[in-house]
Amino acid sequence: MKEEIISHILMQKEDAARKDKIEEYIEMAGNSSMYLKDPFDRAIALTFDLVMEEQLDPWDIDLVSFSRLYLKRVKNSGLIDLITAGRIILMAWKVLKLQSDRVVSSLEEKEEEEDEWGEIPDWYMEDDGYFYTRSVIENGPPIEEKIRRKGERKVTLIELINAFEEVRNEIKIKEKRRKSRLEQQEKFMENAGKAAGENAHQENIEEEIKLILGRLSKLNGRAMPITEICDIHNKEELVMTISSLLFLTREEKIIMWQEDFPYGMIYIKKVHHHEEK
Amino acid sequence: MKRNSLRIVEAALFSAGRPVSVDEICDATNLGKKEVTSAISSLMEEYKLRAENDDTAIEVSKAGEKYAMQLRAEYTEYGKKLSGMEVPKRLLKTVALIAYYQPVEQSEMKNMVGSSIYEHVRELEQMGFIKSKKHGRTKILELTTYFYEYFGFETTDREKIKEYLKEKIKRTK
Amino acid sequence: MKRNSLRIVEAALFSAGRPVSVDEICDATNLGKKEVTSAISSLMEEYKLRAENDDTAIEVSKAGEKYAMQLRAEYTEYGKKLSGMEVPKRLLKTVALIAYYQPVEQSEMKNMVGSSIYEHVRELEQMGFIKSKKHGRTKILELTTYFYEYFGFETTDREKIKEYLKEKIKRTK
Repeated sequence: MKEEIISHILMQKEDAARKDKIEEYIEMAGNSSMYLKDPFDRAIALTFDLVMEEQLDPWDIDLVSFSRLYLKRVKNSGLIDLITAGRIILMAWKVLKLQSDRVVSSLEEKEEEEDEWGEIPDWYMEDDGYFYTRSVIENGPPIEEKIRRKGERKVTLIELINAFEEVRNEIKIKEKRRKSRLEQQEKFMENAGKAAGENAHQENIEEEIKLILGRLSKLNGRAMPITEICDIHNKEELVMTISSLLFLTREEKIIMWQEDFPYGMIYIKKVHHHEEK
Repeated sequence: MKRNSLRIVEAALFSAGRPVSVDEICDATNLGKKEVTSAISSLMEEYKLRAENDDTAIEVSKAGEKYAMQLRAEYTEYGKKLSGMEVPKRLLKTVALIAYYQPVEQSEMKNMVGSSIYEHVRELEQMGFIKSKKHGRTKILELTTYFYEYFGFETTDREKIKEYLKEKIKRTK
Repeated sequence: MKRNSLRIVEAALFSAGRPVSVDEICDATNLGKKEVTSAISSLMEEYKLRAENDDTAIEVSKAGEKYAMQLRAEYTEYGKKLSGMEVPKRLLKTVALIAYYQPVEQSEMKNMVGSSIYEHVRELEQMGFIKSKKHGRTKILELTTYFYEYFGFETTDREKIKEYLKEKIKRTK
């Protein structure tokens, strides 16, 4: 039964040597899925195991056959062990992921080889530029490196010493810059710490949330950009507003989303059932 | 004496292995500017005559505002392997496009080249062939003097270069 | 046809910028060994004739088992100033630091030079200027005998290079 199921979910390829190899793998990995009592589950888990262990090509697995087979079994037996089913489905998902990773990486490789030249935009059609661009992309560049004699001579001791002086100066400057950057960072952290301390006293989260809720009440279920309820150029106000909004989101009183992560506009919308209360 | 200064300048050009300015040659040879300039013209003429009879594979020619001794275009292919070409084809394509459209926005180049333009621009800048300046959210790209020198263009006039490139494309069709 | 192979070999010698073997020329030009050998003889003759009339500053000559295109002895002094150094500046800087601090851990050098140190060490080792030995998770770097020879030190004067460099620092302080 085991071999039968395995061969069912394996892609049907006519390659005797390959089949032998797979059987060999199955023998080798024979015991790795012993935690499953049912021979059916064990056969499937075993096959998936082989993929995870890189003994089998993920693309050798026919996930469609697998799902058909599995559904049929569930229907027939009427009883399923949810934990085992979960495990097997997780494994199937992993196989799917391996398959998709493979596709993505092979696409990426292809792109790298071809160096993906873009489509020539339509507006180039109108001028000579279009023909030029197309010719460069398709037939290669009309320029060529000139070949000059690359004769080189020995380096003198003076040049070595001058190079030493130059690099010493460079290192000194680099070190100076690094130090001043560190100092600035420290200063910044100190100030930030102070500011946070001061804010902690002023903070009255409940008050702020009330304030924001008041502003939101104008919404009437309409979505609005964050710019309408606070001055986003005032950093303090922005932080205060966003933390209140995050709180309200967690309380499911509003929903908040951003268009075009990470720099896009943030929108807020009030959730209806809360308004009705 | 005139003959001799010709050979001295020839020696300088041969050794430099890159385009050099009249001033550089003066500095290296202790010859005067006038002497160097006239020697360069004579040399260019001499090599040209030889080339007409296929008596040399070498030419002396203007490269940007400088002068260089280099292989005649007909013989470039025989020098490639031993000199080691330095610019990968993909970058040659991109810089050929920039040469045609310059000054051109990086975003516009992205439409043609695809997103590898960012990498290409970085590499071409490092090689010294192009320079860029910020322009709002994109960059304006243009060729450097070094480009004209390296690729042996006898002029730095943008329109003339464009014409030359157009012509060259026609011939490869 | 013979004339042509002459020019092709000329192109190869010019591009190489160093002595090359007949095999290398064959490989670069796709010409046969016989053709290359005969072209080299003709070229040497051609340049010799030109030299007799002072019609060239260049010669083609045999260097060991190899052949090179180079300046005629009379003109070498005019080439010195313009020809490039065979050790690129970035490597020269790194090897100067190693010369001063040696024996030095690669990790310590990384603090000074940055992560390009790995590449530099590889290249400097290839050039024969430094050698390294494993030391725990890093490497200890030091100069080779070749380095001392190259810069004209007696190999027994290991400390001399450091003194030179120290002198330099003192003077610039």
